[in-house]
Amino acid sequence: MAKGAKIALAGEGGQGVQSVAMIITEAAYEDGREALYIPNFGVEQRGGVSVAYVQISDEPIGSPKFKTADIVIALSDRAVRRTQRYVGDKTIFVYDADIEGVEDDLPKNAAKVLAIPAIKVAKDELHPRVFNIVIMGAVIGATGVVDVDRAKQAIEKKLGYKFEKDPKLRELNFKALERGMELVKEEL
Amino acid sequence: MAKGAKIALAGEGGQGVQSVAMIITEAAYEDGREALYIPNFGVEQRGGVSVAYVQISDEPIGSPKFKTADIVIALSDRAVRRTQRYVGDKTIFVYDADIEGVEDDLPKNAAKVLAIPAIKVAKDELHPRVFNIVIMGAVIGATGVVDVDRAKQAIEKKLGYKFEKDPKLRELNFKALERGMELVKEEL
Amino acid sequence: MSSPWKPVTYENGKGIFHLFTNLCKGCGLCVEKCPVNTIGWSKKLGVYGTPAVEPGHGEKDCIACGICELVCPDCAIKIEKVKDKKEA
Amino acid sequence: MSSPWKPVTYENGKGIFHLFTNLCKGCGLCVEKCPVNTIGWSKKLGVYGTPAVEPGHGEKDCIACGICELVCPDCAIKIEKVKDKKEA
Amino acid sequence: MADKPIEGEKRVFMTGNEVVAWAALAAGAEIMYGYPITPQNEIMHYWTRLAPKYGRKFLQTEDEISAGFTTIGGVLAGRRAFTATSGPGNTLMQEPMSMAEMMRIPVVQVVTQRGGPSTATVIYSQQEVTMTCFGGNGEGARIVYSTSTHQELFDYTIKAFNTAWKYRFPTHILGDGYQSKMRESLTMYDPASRGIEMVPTEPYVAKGGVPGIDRDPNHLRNTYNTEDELYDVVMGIMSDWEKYAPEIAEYQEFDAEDAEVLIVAHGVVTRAVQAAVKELRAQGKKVGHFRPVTLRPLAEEQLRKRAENAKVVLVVESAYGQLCKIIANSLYGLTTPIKKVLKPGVGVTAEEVVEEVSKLL
Amino acid sequence: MADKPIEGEKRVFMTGNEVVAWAALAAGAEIMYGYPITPQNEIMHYWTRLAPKYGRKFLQTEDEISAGFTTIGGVLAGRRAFTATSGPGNTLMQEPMSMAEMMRIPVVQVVTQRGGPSTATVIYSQQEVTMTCFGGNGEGARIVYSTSTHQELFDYTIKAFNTAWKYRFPTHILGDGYQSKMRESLTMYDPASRGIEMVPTEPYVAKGGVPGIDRDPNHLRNTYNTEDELYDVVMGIMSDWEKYAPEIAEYQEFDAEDAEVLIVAHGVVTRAVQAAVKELRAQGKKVGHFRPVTLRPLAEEQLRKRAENAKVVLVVESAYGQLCKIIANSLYGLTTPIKKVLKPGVGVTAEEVVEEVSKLL
Amino acid sequence: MSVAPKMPKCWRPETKAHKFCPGCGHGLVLKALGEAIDELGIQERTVFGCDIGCSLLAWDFFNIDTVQTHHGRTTPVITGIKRANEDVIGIAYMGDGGGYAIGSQHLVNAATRNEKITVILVNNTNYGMTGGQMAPTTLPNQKTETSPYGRDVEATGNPTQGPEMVAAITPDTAYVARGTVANVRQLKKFMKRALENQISGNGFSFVEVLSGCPTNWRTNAAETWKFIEETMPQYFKIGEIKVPGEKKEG
Amino acid sequence: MSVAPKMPKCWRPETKAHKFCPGCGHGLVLKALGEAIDELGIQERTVFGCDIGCSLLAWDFFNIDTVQTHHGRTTPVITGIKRANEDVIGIAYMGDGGGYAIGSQHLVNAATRNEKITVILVNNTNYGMTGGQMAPTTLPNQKTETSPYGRDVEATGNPTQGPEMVAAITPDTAYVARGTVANVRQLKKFMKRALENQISGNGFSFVEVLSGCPTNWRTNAAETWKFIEETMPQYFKIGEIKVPGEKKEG
Ligand SMILES: Cc1ncc(C[n+]2csc(CCOP(=O)(O)OP(=O)(O)O)c2C)c(N)n1
Ligand SMILES: Cc1ncc(C[n+]2csc(CCOP(=O)(O)OP(=O)(O)O)c2C)c(N)n1
Ligand code: SF4
Ligand code: SF4
Ligand code: SF4
Ligand code: SF4
Ligand code: SF4
Ligand code: SF4
Ligand SMILES: [Mg+2]
Ligand SMILES: [Mg+2]
Repeated sequence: MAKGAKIALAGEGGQGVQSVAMIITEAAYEDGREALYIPNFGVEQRGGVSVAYVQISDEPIGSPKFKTADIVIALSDRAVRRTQRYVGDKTIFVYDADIEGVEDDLPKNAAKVLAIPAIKVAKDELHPRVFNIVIMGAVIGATGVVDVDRAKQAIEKKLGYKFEKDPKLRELNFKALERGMELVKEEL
Repeated sequence: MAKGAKIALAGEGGQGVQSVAMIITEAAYEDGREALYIPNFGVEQRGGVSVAYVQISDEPIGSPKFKTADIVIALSDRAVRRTQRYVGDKTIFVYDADIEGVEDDLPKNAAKVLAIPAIKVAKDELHPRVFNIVIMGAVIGATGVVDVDRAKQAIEKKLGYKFEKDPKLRELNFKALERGMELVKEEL
Repeated sequence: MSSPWKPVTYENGKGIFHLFTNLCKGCGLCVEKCPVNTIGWSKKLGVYGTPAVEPGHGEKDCIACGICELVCPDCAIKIEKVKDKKEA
Repeated sequence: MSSPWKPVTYENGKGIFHLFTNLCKGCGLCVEKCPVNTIGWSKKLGVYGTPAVEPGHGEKDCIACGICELVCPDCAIKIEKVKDKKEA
Repeated sequence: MADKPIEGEKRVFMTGNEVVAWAALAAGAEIMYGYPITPQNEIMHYWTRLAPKYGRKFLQTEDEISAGFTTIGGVLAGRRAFTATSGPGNTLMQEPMSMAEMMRIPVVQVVTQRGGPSTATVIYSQQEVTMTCFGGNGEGARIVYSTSTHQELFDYTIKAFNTAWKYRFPTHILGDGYQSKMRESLTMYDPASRGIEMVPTEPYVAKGGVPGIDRDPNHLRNTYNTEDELYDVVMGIMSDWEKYAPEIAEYQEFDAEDAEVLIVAHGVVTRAVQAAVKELRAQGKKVGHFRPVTLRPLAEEQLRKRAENAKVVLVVESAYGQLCKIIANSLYGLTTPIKKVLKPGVGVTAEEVVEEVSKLL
Repeated sequence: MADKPIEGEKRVFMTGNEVVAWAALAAGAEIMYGYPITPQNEIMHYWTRLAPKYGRKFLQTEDEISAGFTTIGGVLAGRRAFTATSGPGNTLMQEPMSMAEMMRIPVVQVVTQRGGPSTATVIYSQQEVTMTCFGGNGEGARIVYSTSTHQELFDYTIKAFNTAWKYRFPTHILGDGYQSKMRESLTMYDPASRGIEMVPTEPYVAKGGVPGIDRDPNHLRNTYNTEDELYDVVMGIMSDWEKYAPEIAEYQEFDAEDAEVLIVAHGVVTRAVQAAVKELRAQGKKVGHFRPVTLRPLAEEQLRKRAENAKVVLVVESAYGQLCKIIANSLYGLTTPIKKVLKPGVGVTAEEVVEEVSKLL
Repeated sequence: MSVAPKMPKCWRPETKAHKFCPGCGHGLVLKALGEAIDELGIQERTVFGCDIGCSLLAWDFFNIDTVQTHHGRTTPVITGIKRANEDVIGIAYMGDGGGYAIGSQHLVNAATRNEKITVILVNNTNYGMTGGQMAPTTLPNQKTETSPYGRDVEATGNPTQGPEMVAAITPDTAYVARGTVANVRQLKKFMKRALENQISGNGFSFVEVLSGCPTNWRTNAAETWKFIEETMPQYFKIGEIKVPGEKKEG
Repeated sequence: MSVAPKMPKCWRPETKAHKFCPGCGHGLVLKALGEAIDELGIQERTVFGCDIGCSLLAWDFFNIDTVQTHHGRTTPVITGIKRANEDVIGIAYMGDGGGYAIGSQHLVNAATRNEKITVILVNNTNYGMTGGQMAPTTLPNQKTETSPYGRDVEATGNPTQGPEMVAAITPDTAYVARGTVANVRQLKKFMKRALENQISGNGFSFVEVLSGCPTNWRTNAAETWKFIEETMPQYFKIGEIKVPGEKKEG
């Protein structure tokens, strides 16, 4: 995939998709690229699916939302259903392999549909709390929209104050990022 | 003057121009004619000049207000000044002969400018309270827009309840009406 | 700056009653409040062409108490006490 | 009409604790209010994918007082007293 | 309690505000909600005097926002409910009117235009056209009758209740201070005596039966959670709007067919224009007049036909181009030049119209 | 207390609401008055955090009516004062805005459009165009900048204070929920560092000196007693308006010169249109774009020139024809057909625009 | 030397006779206010705001910078000015309709926020400017244009007790009183105290004034006085209701 | 037979789990209200109105005809319905922002007019729906999104005492109380009494409820309870404030 991308990231409230979007776009911005990120919002968000729309490009970015994403990442059953509308025939659709009961809801028209074991990897290999960083890795792996080092800098900027207290956390996060990238590359 | 007329009646708050307009238009209405009456109004009316715009015609009446009146009747110095704008070269301008200090303010462009001693006649011959009926007579005399008998019926309708108590009042009012008609006819 | 309002002035020894016709609206509030009932309707007309007021209509004379001045919403009355006389 | 919510049921002799996972939002209000501190986080997930609650986490057993039912803003808990036993 | 406010027909001479009160009574309006404002006040004055005699109700609210929302409440309860306001009160009422527009609540609002912007004058203007047709954060799914005579005030006030309840769009009688305050004659009547059937009303809430058992509850909302939900709702409203617009639109023509100068004017200004056209025709001049009765929807096709054949369209209004915008927008594509006589806040007389037309010929 | 909020230039990545707060600080705005509403809230959130650091003030009022009237008060006191709102809040603010229009009070109002009519959605739309330009019982003597990027949000928020105080018309930044909530990059700067001089402010009341002795008192009113008085006032305002409109109007063109399809769009929609034009030009299609930056006044002459030469004008907007009415009205007399893509309450993407244009070619 | 009327110094002579009706209480209220301003020496710093309602007729009344605004909106306009320039002494002058009906959210919230402004509200038991409709303060059974058969308290409630409400929602630093045009000297004292409370930065101040509207009441002078002095006080208690750190005058 | 949750009968099961946040007090308020409606047997006659604010999330909450309206406008909508159909039991459900700020003119005037409706106002000391701004009820020094350094009472006033204000302006036939979600049984009693006051045609009824907003308070369950049970009552007194013809429960 090229250096620009339209990404729809969707999950449950607690899964941290908005902070993933935030870190990725900040990384791209720091990289001197055009980046645009807009969350969904509405009056009934409590418990609703949280969607982050991210665009990164070398050119000025058009509409903040888009019809069809280059990559969709869905982290819950409801997110799988909600994000179908952003799938076109060039879209890579990524979902977590642990999500149950969505077999019939997976998009039929996507370029690729990938199941990655992000929840499992985070839980078993790393720590459940870095689940969203694994996802961030997956996004970067799938799109190449930001450089890994930039991504690490952005994580550092966001979580640096925590890393100072517990340097092991840094390692854990960076590991998560890399594992995420690997997960998706294995599948691509 | 024809059977239709545009009349601007102006005076001080207590002089009763609105009730004159009311009775005349009701008389015309009862006569089966087209009649339209609109008072002026605004936020600073207290103590302002009271103007009544009256139109009577055999045809549907256009705009409720008009640029130029067929007859203007002004009952105070301020009313003389205020009503100048309604005077055109076909306008008959009537004012009370007792008004002082308006010599320079009388319209120059009117067809006729008549001073009638309405206040004096009402005070000396009749009763100050029927001053407005004298004026009503003057309007009818000048325009012929309503039949005298109709006018009397209209007065009867409006003041009948008073006349019942004191039949002399009826006579006084009808007298006032006739005197008003005479006053203006003398001048015309 | 001289006042644009010329008073009509009434004097009775105890006080001077100034009435500014261009301010008096003839509301009658003062008439009702005069403790000696001396205020009544004048032949002079007020600002709206209705009768203004004047003292001298009651059985008693104006005592220059100033109540009429106080209650006039239009500041149409000014009362001057003629106190100097006695004091002097 | 059968209920669209299937409870997870816990019984301890004194009472029955029903937890409707599709209603429980995992807010923890019940946890704080249980007088015997028996409510804790369950492995079962609630309606928002966060842990639901269950009794049996404290030193004492549920006494079927019904407070948790009362304070749950989502009606996710139903307590049945097993009173018949003794009375019978 | 008296039976019918008006039996059969009755010729009368009264102010426009009184006419509206009688018309609402005759239409079977059951409750009025209102807040005082000049020149609307006497509608309430007459209503409060008359209503109790016919078992009708009145509530004076704390402001026009409340008057609008209580009127919505009255309609939701299934009543023929109405309100009346003007100028800054109409500005405030855009909040409830936008809700009525969104939820298709058939409120009837009488507007007696006064001078604007702001508090301006209590007298007269045609400066509430844009606001009454398109006010608030909406798309103008509203029906607006602009009256010109007391007879029309009577006729269209009655009709407004029927249009509102038939199509379920908020419906507005756009009068003005002149019409409110002037007296002229008209014939009042019991609608039934002329074969006018009042469209039945229907409650939106408290419809009877236990919701959830006997029927579904009625859950009315004006707030949506996603863009797509909203899009569907708005497009649904607007497609109904487009569908019904042609049958709702009303207009009048005066010597328009062969007019070289086509004068467009609405409301009370049409009276001056009609008189001017008569005079100009008498002078042999090919002048005609197109008068939209409904400003929203506009009788676009009919207007277009006349404007197409004219040499010039002259828009005359007591505002600074509010009617003109509607007209130019509807006539887009034609090349007939549009001239304007704009008199914000002041009346227009036949003489002035004659003078202006004479300049064009 | 910190000195200048921004020294020199600074590249940042933030939400539009944060941009507005910084821009107002940079412009020397001294006080904000506001009432919460989505999607405007974060302007206040950032302002309340930042303002005290620079000696600026804030008042949260009881509603938008109050927010608007207190803002007027702030301006009367001679301050660069502003407010921000959206949707139903903007509807309510039409009351104070009509007073500002009438009395030429240079308030600055930021509008972050959300879905309409009524409460509708808290998200996005372009459905506040008619209201922001022409709301209330007035004639639209208001200046409206419709922004499309965070950079413009910054630039025009600063500019709005200058335009307002220079011409003394209420001035509006018309943004939307997307712009409010999205993050993108921009360059913030101290206006002085770019040679932008802030137009000085001046008190309307408490001007110093004893009125009646040292100077005449300033007696400000918005209510007139006669129709003629009002007519003169309104015509005075509108003649100033007509006079300054050409120098206030701003626009942008993209491949418009030889465009056969001329797309007209404003605000955030222009982004999609610009992208679409690029793509269509790459396909060799003669498509161009005219983007009004000011919706009020409109750059009529410039638009006309382009529309005249086009084969078709395509208006694209996230509303049901609000921009289109302004455009058709301004282009009256041309015969170039106008087509519409109307998407009330939802975003428009470049793909959609490309698709729609392709249907026309 | 010619005799001049005894007008407060801050009145603007050029606009007198003022625009109020004959016998209107507004003139008395503004006399008390004008004298209070004179005595406090604050003419230069004062900004006077008036509502629409008959208070609008005071738009050119004083030699004081004045802003006339919309119905009920004087409170926020003066609040906005005061918040932007604390040196100003801000007076919001309004009627009972403007204060208790259409502007009540502003009154209640300005009072709650303890805004450092002075609100003077003229209670004439009706909507004067619009021709005499029922106001929140209309007395039980009083006839008005919208209560033509007399105010029915069962259907429309009892007269609003404004100062009592304001007192209930303001902190101890607020000043609240109800005066009457029947006692102009006392009224002036209340006005002065209200303004002093603002000058000292203490807090909100509010004076309701019982006032006459002979035009809409359709009363002659005797009846006007009777209504003000005898009838109104049956429903509205005259006196100071809240005085910061002092005992009230009842 | 399967076990069903113990929801009030008038709740609409199809829309549960409801839309409020985890731990939100609105759920408890509506439980108390639902049970009160059940016990009074008025489900069929009741019309429920909700404001925008988090109360909007109850627009499909009950098996009761419901209308969701604008911010602050629930009171006039329900008033309008009740005036048009007196058989209806009208409930206006709103937040502290909707009732005490933008809708305060409606609350004050409906109370003064003694409208025969029931207003239930959820006091969560902030504007919940819009993400936690300062409300009229925000506590001194409480941090919100628009009082990021804590509410400064000198500049913005003290928390509105709503029921006390309503009690001050209503006649003796009104019912006024303040309950709390920390005492659902008492709250239900207050709700019932409020509704009974409407059913009997007595007069206005008003219940403010102290309620939790863990989302904007950013509190966990323990902190939420603590804020509701310990902190809020320091400023807001729980109990009945006005009970027609009966003694209050304090
Ligand atoms: C928004 C709005 N609604 C209504 C009006 C009409 N209006 C003007 S003054 C007034 C009432 C004034 O009554 P009050 O405030 O008691 O003052 P008073 O005239 O009695 O002194 C009303 C309803 C208006 N100007 N603006
Ligand atoms: C006219 C208007 N102004 C502002 C808003 C935005 N708004 C929606 S809900 C809300 C605040 C809600 O607070 P509250 O009434 O306390 O209810 P809560 O959410 O706290 O339960 C605001 C300001 C709106 N919808 N309409
Ligand atoms: S109170 Fe004043 S205005 Fe009224 S009659 Fe007496 S002097 Fe004249
Ligand atoms: S000064 Fe006193 S006594 Fe003299 S007229 Fe006036 S009120 Fe009467
Ligand atoms: S109170 Fe209810 S929703 Fe909250 S955790 Fe307990 S059972 Fe779940
Ligand atoms: S019923 Fe009582 S004891 Fe049992 S879990 Fe609930 S709160 Fe605890
Ligand atoms: S209408 Fe009443 S309040 Fe207004 S000026 Fe006249 S007397 Fe005074
Ligand atoms: S934001 Fe607060 S009040 Fe609103 S639903 Fe969530 S917890 Fe409840
Ligand atoms: Mg009043
Ligand atoms: Mg709240």
